[in-house]
Amino acid sequence: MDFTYDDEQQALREAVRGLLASAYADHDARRTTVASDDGFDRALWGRLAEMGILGLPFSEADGGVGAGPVEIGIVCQELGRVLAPEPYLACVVHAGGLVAAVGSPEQKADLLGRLSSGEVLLAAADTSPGSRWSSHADGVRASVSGDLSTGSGQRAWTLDGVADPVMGGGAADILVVTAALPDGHGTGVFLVDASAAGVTAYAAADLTRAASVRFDGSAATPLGQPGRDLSASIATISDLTRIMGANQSLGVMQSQVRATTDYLKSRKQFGVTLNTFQALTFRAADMYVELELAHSMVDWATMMIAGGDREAVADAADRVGLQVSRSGRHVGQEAIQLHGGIGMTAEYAVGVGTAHLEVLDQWLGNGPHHLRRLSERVTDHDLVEALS
Amino acid sequence: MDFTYDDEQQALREAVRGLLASAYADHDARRTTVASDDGFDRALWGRLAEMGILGLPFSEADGGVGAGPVEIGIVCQELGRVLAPEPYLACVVHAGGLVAAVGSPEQKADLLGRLSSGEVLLAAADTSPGSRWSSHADGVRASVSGDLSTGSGQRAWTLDGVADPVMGGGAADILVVTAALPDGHGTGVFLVDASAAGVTAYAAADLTRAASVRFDGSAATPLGQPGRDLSASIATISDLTRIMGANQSLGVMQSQVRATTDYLKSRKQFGVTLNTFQALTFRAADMYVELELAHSMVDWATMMIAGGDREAVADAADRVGLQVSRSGRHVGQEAIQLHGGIGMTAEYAVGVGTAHLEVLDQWLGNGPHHLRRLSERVTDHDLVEALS
Amino acid sequence: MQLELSPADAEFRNRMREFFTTKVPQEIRDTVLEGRHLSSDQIVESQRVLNAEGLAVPHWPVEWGGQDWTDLQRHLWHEEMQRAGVPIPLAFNASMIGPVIAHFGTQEQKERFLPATANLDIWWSQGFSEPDAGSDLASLRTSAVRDGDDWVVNGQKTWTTLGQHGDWIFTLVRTDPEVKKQAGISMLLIDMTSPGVEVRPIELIDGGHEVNEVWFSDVRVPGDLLVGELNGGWTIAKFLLGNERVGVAPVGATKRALATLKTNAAAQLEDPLVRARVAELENDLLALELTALRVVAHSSDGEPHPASSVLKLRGTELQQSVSELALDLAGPASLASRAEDDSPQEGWARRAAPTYLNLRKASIYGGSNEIQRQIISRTILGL
Amino acid sequence: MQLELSPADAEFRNRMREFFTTKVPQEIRDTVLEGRHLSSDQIVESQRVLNAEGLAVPHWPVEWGGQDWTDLQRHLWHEEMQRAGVPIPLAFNASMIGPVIAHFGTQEQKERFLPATANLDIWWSQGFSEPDAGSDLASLRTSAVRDGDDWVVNGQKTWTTLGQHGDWIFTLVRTDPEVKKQAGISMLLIDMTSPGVEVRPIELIDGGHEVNEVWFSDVRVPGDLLVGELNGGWTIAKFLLGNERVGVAPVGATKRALATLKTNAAAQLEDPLVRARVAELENDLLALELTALRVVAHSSDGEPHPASSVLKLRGTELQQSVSELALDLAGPASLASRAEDDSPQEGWARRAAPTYLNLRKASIYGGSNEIQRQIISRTILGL
Repeated sequence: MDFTYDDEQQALREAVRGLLASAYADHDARRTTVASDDGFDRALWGRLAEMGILGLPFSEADGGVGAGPVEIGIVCQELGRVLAPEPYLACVVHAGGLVAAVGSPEQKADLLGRLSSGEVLLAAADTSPGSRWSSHADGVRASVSGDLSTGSGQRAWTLDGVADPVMGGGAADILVVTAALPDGHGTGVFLVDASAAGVTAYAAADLTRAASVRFDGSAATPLGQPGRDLSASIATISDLTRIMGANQSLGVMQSQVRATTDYLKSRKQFGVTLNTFQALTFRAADMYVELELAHSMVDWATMMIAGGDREAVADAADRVGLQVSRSGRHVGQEAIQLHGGIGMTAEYAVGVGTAHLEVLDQWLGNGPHHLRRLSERVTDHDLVEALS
Repeated sequence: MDFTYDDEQQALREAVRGLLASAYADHDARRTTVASDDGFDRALWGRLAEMGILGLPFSEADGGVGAGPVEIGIVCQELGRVLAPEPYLACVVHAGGLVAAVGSPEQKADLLGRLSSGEVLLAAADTSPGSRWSSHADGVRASVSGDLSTGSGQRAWTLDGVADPVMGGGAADILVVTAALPDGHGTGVFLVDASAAGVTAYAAADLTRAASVRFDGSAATPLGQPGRDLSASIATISDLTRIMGANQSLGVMQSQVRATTDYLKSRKQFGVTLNTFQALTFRAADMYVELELAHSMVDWATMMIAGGDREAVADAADRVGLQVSRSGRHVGQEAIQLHGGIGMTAEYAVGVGTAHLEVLDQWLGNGPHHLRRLSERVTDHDLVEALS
Repeated sequence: MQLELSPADAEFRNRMREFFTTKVPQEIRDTVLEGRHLSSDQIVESQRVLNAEGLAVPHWPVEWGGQDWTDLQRHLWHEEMQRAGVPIPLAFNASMIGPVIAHFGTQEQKERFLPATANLDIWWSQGFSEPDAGSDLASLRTSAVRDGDDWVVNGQKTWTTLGQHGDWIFTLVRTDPEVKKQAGISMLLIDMTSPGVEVRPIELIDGGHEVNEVWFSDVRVPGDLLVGELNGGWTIAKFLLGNERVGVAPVGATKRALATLKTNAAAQLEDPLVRARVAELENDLLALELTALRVVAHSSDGEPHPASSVLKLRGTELQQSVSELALDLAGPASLASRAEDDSPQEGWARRAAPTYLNLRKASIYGGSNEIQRQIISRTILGL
Repeated sequence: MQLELSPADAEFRNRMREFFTTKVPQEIRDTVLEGRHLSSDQIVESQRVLNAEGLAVPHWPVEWGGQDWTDLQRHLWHEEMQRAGVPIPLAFNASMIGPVIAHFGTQEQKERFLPATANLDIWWSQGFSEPDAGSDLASLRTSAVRDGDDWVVNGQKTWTTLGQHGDWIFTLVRTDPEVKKQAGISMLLIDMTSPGVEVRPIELIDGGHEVNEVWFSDVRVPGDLLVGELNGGWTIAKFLLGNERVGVAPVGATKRALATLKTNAAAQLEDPLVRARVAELENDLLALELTALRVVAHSSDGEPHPASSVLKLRGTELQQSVSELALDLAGPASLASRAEDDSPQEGWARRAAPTYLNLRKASIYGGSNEIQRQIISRTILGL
């Protein structure tokens, strides 16, 4: 058992941190970037590709680097620390993860290689208005010319319906769409060229970008074997994305605790610095406690991925999701409150971080959602075991 | 609309406070009393009878004073302030309330007069091991010689089963027992002479007294018309008792906030009084906020009784029950914490008050219980109206 | 003790309810009830409707449009407005500078400003806080120096809410830098069209523009725009902050928001955990409302009552909690917060995140919750 | 990073689990697991079983019975004990005075006391707190004055846990009243059978007798019972308080208590609100346990890690929360807390209220949670 990074992981963290520090030296740089059309920095994206960061999760055979979850988690934490708006989670972890999980060897080699090199951007369209973190598509329906039960022949697939929110959907070249298969055969995953769908981009509260995507007989290519129910794989990739999102939230919280501590030390009121006021320093202590608890759970859930058991990963996703949701809300709210008015402003990172935490949370599964799932399982075990 | 006491109510409060101040001048006096066999002060009980306090809830025709809920609430608050162990809630409000609600005119005149004069003590036996605040008896069963459906003739009733906890049961002369009627006819209420049952007295965590009562073919007299389902009345009297218990809890909390404030002003650590530490004074402020919110809800629920509508009273009981449960736990816990070690000791009132708050809560309906009932009703209304 | 309103008060409440729900334009009320953004024109229009009926500034002296109501009547007026979705009369006018001018102003100032203030012909802004003087207001540095009959003002104010619409601004300025800091402050009224006044927007984390910085560079202010005593500004500030007992906590609006949320929650209300959160909040709001009623009902009583700090502290916490519940109910739909109006996501869900973020201010502005706790522990508990 | 235990550590854990569940008497373990009261004889018996196997004081120096384990092994040892319901070796002996004597004591003191301390042949009590020196320990007033080779001790200690069973007491006493308060303190070991030592029980709100006042009236203490330097007691106190990194938070015992509670809850577990409280607590406990593991896993790393204050603060909060849940599940049955054993109410339900009340101490004794927050904000955050 070991909760420390090895030398290579340390080096990765330093490298990513260095790159991001040059791109987002301060919050103004982030403000400039999110005000741009794309909402993220394509040059930085290119440098991430060059460093191999975009290919981290994918096998070398598919043009990736073949790194493990700990490495991906490190990247997400660093992105969170500077509130980087790059669609790493959406494009690489989530959409790329779907391709890697269910794509045919040819599809994987084609798409993941181009994704890793920064040549194409993907986005996962798995949520429709009114749906809530479900691996069963209901807002987008797939249709096929010809009979699904006859195995042979070239069949043409089309999609109809609306996916929204599609994180990173505005910039995506190819959409990875979950859709209900005909005749109740479950949920399939399809590739749709962005030009074949009606994409309307918008910004979320943290100014990262999402999109509303309308499919209207849009031509689609099944990912993997056509017509199979892929909801189990869809759920697992959502769980992995949840865990990586928790890594990103951890990075945000680390920055918020540091910024708040620094502020209390430097800001003067009534002729003294704020750290003179015990009611405030005690609250900073409680923020730190939440941060450390979240940190422990994030490390644990990230390591649980390596075990590879789907149920265990789902459990880990719920547990870290609940923890990060609770801790994130606590830390995010207190960070603003302890900063006072300045924490409310868009020019200050701390309040925007609070927005970012909520966007990650509501996108990937919020506290009540995870609590509900965990509640259903409390009678399945005697104790929750930290170590197997 | 008026939240103030009139002159008579003020006078009542002063009189009760004065009497209790002489009986329980300090916490040592309470300790001595609860260490006695009865666990309460029979002399004080006699003086309460003389002042008309025991007869407050009952009509003059029945030998009582015919006062309203506000007056009874005042008495309960004052009892709470000094943690008085006298079984006023159990004997007068609850057991007496049952007699007043369902007894025949003759039974009422007989029992309530003697109760008001302090001549007999009653106790309500409405809870069995495993039951939770239900007006439907399940642990005690009533049997009758002869057929229940034939209306005429003298029939002999007996009870079997266990009631526990029976608050004030050890000292009671007559037990007012809820029992399941034969053949699923609902729940009736019976009078049982304490000598006809197996009564084992014990102390609760706050050292007030309860009992376990075993009925083994015990002779019983139906209260009111024999064989009728009285569960609606039983529920209403429980609701009234809940509201009066909330008054008593309010008194406890008032004392705890005052004691804590005084302690922070006088106790020195690190060469200064504790009120120098902002983290502590802010927590005292939060205790005060809880106290005032509870106060408002207690006054409101007490006034709601006068309206007389059963459903409205049940709703008020749940609302004040939830509030007092939450506030009581907060105030009780913080009172100990802000006192430090001394708050843990039996010789200090503040920790015993915390025990008393929990006993009242678990006896009369705890927070989760009331929350569950309120949750079931959230879709029954648009807004909760404070004023009708 | 009794719960029923007197027949007169019940009749009063009905009259308010009737007026608010029939005479204030439906579109304005819907905007409020649905949590959408009010335009400044809507705020002005609504206040003028109220003022025409004598309902904009009932707590002012009668000769300046006040109504000599009891505190309970003011409370009912205030609650019914919120319940009906009527915008509360602009606080800077109705609750702040109006009462100050009525109390401290010269007869000339009263005649010049009060009618226009009540009718929102003048939109007032507040110039109190500065970058280094927030909770510690007395450290303010904006200076006013005598030059003949005029004052020359230099400095910077911040957190000026809705200052972009402001015609005039009431400011606290330092008129004597030599004395103890509270003793050298005065109140000046400044025409915001004066040369040297500049208003710069501050963007907030919800993307909205509701606060501003206001810069003063050699702004000349005629001497007759000093309110009250020279160097008596601190007294006015305390009067102003202690003035409010009614309407401190946004009870009615929060109740309304929670009721709306229940409707929006739809099938999610079948979840026992959601129901429990709603039930808990409804109870908390009831306790808060009753506490507000106790405050107004007690006001003739000599006994100390839970002061406005309790209402402010708890009221903002609950307002924030309702917004958290809304956000959790909105879920993924809340991500579409800056989507256009043709978004397929429901409006309430799209507004959930910005509202949640915006309401973080509730426990900061206008006396942070830390300040409220300090008032409670010092003033009420004597700690 | 990896989650699996190394084969050696996994084997170690199995060995501990095997020993604890087979060699420590079942009745003692059941008493712990069911939350009943342990007798002093049971505490002694259990520790002797452990000591015979070398498992009572593994963190002591090897020559005095220690095991030279890694922090992780100590953690596993500690968790497995709690999980199996094995009483943790008496803290006053194993964690407090033992390490102090091993570190600061003379060879003579070591030989005289350490074996008997490990085997609980001597039951140690702690004499630190005084009525006016709790969190502010340095203000202690109990005095020791030289008289020939002896010290004469006068004063009062309080909150002496289990002092009624004590054979010896280790005390902090003032040996120089003239200097800065921390500088005049020494540690003395005192035989509690000495003339002039009086132990008086303090009754707690749960009705139990677990703490005491200890009075010293002209108690003569031989000079060779001074530990460490004269006036060096504060150094020892800091050593003692900073000594513990493992086992600060009662994770294993709280997890076990929650698991037992699920069994006791029976049909109440069908209530979604109960399930949610359990799920929330299980998650909180997992996060705490993982944090404890991070602390032990990090100890070879130079990086600052969340110190024991986080574990203590959160651990006691969770311990208290579990007891609140137990009380709410017990409901009316909890009223029978002082009923005799033939009560028809279930044992766990009868113990719920006393346990809830007793555990209020967890956030007070041994460095209150306020002290822990202060350590975090000062030491870790630099505030």
